[in-house]
Amino acid sequence: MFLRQVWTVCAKDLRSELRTKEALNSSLAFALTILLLFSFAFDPGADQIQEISGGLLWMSYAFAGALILNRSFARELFNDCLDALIFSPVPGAALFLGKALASFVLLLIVELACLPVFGIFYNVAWADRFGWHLFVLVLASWGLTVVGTMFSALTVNLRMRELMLPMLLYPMMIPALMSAMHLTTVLMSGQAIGGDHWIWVRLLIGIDIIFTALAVALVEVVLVG
Amino acid sequence: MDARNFTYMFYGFAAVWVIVVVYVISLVMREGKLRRELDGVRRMLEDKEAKR
Amino acid sequence: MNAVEAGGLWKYYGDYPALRDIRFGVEPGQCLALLGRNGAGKTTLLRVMAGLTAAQRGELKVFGRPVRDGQARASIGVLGHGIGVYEELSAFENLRLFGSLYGVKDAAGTARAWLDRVSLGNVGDSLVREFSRGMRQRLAVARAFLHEPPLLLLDEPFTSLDDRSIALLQAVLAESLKRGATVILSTHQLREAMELATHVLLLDRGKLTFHGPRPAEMLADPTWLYRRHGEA
Amino acid sequence: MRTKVIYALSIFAALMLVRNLYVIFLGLPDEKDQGAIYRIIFFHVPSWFTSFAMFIVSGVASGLYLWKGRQRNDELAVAATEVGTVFVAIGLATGMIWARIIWGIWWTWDARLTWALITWLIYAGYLMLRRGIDDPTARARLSAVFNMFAFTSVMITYKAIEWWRTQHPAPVLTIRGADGLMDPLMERMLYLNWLPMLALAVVLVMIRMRQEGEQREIESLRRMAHAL
Repeated sequence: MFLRQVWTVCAKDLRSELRTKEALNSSLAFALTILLLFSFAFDPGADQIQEISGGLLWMSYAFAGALILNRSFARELFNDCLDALIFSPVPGAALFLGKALASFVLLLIVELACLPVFGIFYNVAWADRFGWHLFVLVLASWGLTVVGTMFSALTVNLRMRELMLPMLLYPMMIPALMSAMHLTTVLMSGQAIGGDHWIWVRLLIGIDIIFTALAVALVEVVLVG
Repeated sequence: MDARNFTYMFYGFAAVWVIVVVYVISLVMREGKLRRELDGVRRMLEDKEAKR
Repeated sequence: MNAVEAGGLWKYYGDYPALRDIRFGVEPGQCLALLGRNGAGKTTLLRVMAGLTAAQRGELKVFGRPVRDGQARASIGVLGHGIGVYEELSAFENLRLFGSLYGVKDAAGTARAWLDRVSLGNVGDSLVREFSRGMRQRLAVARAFLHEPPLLLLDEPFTSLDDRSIALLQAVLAESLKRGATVILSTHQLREAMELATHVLLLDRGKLTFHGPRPAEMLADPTWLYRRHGEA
Repeated sequence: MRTKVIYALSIFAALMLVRNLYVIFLGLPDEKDQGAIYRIIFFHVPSWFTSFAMFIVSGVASGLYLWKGRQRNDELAVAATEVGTVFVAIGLATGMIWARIIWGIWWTWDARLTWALITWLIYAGYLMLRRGIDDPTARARLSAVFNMFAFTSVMITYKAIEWWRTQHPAPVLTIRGADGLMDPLMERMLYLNWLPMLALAVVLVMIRMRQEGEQREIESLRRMAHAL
């Protein structure tokens, strides 16, 4: 029952997003623009590119993510749809997880579209160990979405919500972004994840679990005044 | 060591007090603003009550 | 068991009490009109009853359950200021979505039936974005009523509706009352409300000043209660 | 009552600070490697202790607010956070001035410094979030939720940065070396100077709490005026 409600909310969000493609298009375009701008910030042909590739990729993902996450609750404002969802029998946790899942899928789409583009532009090996790449993407993006969706709900009625969300989100996501950058850099330079690197995987998993639990526990307080 | 060492020590101590004083000033200014607002709202309330 | 039982509700905005010690009970089948001036707390009270916001003190039971209980909310239908339907979804998708959120058994079938009921059957697959105002309002009525809720909460339902939507709303309301549903509505349109209301509740600056069966005098003179309880 | 406590604590803090300054400048000798500048440590370290204390108080107060819903806890949370950020600013400023002499640079991406900067940004976000919300009850509720996330994140970041820096050797220099740099006399002075700084912080928190109460009163009176 709970899972079906989660799925209903998620499917609703995905359907309306795929129909307008507002968040998807803008965040994809934004991410690609940032990747392009990076080529002017340093020599794109240099060998050190692999050493900073993780950082570059995750910075553009983080910027793109803020655009998607902003829309998550903002899209409910028109016609007071958020109220309609809150007074429906769906528990706050199901509503939250459904919306988080939808944003997560959208963010993954953007990330997976950027990865090959980055690989081509900057001549790095992204296709080897693709499974590992996906693993890191999923873990870090979930952390980013779960906190981002929560803050999207927190800031939805604020005046400067578009500005507010990134300012609240980024400092808090530094541990997750740090791990993701490190692991992606390792993968991009052709190494395997093992030994010392596991600590970062464990950190990502820990962050995901802790923040998901915190968000699910507190979302009802946020939604119901 | 040298004189620079000594000067920077005083910079350090000065920094502590400058930050504290700036914060205290901001508190005092906020206090004043709040008092003014409180007076304004009280007066507005009395006006409205008198009109009823 | 009462449909709604409010036991000493207090709702604060900061230090300001928007609701002060509200106690009342609504028996099933009653139609209660919430009256009071702007800012008296009608909308706040309705929002508390709908589970949109929580009172800081006192408890509110809907059919014997706390309002944030899923089953309690499944038995409430709400029609508020906003229409609560999605622009990027079709009328059918909207109704099916809310049908399944409310646990209606055959959500798709119910959605189709209600589309016909509110005469949107032929445009059911168009996006709400393309709808006129009146069509949206009729869709909102369908959204609020499609799970046949035993308790209906309506906030200013007749304000800004066109004639056709008013007629539709009155028809489905009458039908709901006939099958034994409880209706609570806040309104400025006293005349329309008085024809439906069996009971009235008057709020003044967050305090409950009158609750009881609708006085007979109000049919002829809807403002009778206001004058009687010392309000201009 | 509250005013008396504020005065008493301020006087205590002032006397203690004067006494400490006298001892710091005239009682204690220069440190053998660092010279005179090491004296900054007597303000630097206690200001960190103070800000940690403030953030812990703020986290606990926000948790209590979510649990019990008392306005006092919200007042305490915002006051403690704001004073905490002031002391982080002191810690950062003094640390940077010290580093300029000892390390020759203003800033280094050392674990503690990085962590302090992130913490400061997170709590600045908390204060900004509050400014954006008009309804006092919603403000208290939403910022308490944010504070729960902030507190958790600050803890995680602390651990994560440590791992990051041990993996990427950077100028990891701690203020207290393992070679027993710290004279017991000096260590005692550190704690002795923490006392008045903590007293100062408590005074500031109390004043800020009172202002938050006034702010709430204004907002409720304004609503009352609208309702009339």
